[in-house]
Amino acid sequence: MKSVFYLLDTAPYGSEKAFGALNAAAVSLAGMNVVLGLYGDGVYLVVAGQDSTKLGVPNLSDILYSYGELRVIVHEPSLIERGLFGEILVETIELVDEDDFLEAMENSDSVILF
Amino acid sequence: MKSVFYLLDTAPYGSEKAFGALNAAAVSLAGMNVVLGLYGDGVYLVVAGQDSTKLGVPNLSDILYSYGELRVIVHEPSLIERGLFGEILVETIELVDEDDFLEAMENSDSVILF
Amino acid sequence: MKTLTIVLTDGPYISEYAEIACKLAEEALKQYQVNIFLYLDAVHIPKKGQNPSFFTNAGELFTGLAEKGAVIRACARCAAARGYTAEEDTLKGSNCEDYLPGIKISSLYELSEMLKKSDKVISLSR
Amino acid sequence: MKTLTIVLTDGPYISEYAEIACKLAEEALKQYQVNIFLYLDAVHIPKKGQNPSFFTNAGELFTGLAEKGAVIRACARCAAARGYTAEEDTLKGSNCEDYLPGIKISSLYELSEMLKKSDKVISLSR
Amino acid sequence: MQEEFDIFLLTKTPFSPRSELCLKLISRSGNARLYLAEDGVYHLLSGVQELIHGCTVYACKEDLEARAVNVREKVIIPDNFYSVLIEDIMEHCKRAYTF
Amino acid sequence: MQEEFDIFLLTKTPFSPRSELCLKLISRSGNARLYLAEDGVYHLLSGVQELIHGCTVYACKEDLEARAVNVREKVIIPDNFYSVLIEDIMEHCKRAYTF
Repeated sequence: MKSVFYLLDTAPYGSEKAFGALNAAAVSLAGMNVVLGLYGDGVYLVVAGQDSTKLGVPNLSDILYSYGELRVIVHEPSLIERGLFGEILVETIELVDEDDFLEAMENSDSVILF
Repeated sequence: MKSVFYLLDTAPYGSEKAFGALNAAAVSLAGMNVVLGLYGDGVYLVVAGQDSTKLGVPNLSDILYSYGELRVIVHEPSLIERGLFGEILVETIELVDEDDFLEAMENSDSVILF
Repeated sequence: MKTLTIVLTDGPYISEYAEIACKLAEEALKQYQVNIFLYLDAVHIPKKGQNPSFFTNAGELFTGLAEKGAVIRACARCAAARGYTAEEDTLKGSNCEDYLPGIKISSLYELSEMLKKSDKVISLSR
Repeated sequence: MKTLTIVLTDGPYISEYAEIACKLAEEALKQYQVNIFLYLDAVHIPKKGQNPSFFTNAGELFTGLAEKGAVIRACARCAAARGYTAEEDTLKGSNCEDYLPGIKISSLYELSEMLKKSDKVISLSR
Repeated sequence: MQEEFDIFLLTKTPFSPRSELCLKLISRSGNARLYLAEDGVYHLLSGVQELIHGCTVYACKEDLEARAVNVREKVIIPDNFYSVLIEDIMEHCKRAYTF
Repeated sequence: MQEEFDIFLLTKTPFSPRSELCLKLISRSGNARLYLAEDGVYHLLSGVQELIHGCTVYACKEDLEARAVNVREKVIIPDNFYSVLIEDIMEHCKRAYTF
């Protein structure tokens, strides 16, 4: 298996899933092609300016930045539906349309869900 | 607190939640007015003829029947959306429209989610 | 004194509800009686020895609530299924050796008793 | 021999995925190498002493799979957060005294190693 | 007698079916207060304020900051969200709902 | 060379967003096989067969019986669902997806 697609469709912070997906994607970078695909509520992860200090949990946008070599693609229709199109987004991500998102899934040897 | 509304919006068998909601509703029958409201995927619970023997888990429609005094209301729009209108349903339940469903929630002292 | 009951169905970390329940209970305990019923996966919350490197220790939060007077009970069926056994003896306010002090395993009927005696109920569930 | 890896993220009983993973693994073990990685709440699956009155014992299913040759590993961070500690010694194929035989706590890097060596991956998650 | 409100604590994202149910109940209540915590604060990005005219909306500061939700208008952000919420639920509340 | 399929294992109800994603991928695949297990069998009540022409559909017998889903047509119900699925995934599969 040479490539893995991590699919995150859960919002950050409300659940450990986003943190779990980021960590799993990060450890897979050594030796595999890794894509983290954000879909549905998962797209909330890319809003810039997250500050989770007072919540006492890891800052997930900082983690995104610290793995700059991780390819993160964001399903643009999900982003638009959620009213995020006008928001400032984390810079290291890639907005893609539905076709490109599905194609990235198809081009990976495996898909892991969060 | 004299009344409690248990809201189940999760499908049976795929999760322990339906079993948990039924048990919680059953123990509450002594001394309180109890309504079990099935909404969204929760409405799958009332399809007649369930046989979970081979799955090795409790038969949830049998549990429904065995608490005949439990008031079970089913959100009809959810049922129709899921293609269940032509199916034979468990007899001890009550189909209600959206207004009646929301009113039953409003008439209870508390709502507990599953 | 008015009574608030909080019903939880999710385990720690995978959802934030254990922490939210704790924040609600902390505030409520200043003036009211607080009951917490742990159902389904929530019976994992009071497990001893939790060591989350990046999150707040949910077990410690709950044993702290019990110290402040919250009545915290876990469903016996859900607990047994998940490997938490109720003993006959109670030690440090708990009847389960895998549980932190002050939190007991009890029958599901306890939920019904808690609800009957409550003025308000908050249910948190994924 | 081809290898199948199954990735789980949910605990037992609240979802059916532990049982489905077991059915898949049972079939696959007849011909293939099977790895199972337990992540997030799935680290609860191998807990000792589970006694579900109405459901199949998930822990026993998994220790049975390990006996038949499945490699089952739990994420160390997720396990520690939930109160399962990895010991230095391995006893009966496990390095955690709360776990059933044959199932070990290991680093998340093990997931990556499992994936690299796999022909196919099945991920089950709520 | 003091005024009594229907209090709604919403912790789900806008696309959750439970959010929809919550908003239906709010629109039927003549006297609702909506408390947004956790993922519920994302409703402020979808313009929930337009949907529920006449309902006072509160949001939890720590949850807004963690999720980088910048609120501009019509939302009360208490210093201690849970303290305000508990007082409202216990003292000024006809019915309390959580979703 | 043997024919290779895209294999989809779907365990979510029709209203799950993951089901929608699964069906999108199936409709793009020229050569898909859909395995319905657990809550996935409810798709047979919503007429999934009409949506995905040309895709072979398998369903798990125990899950159909537990959920009282009576299938009439166009669905293969193997004696041993998981055995057929594993062989398909390991031997006749280009890509395997689970949703």
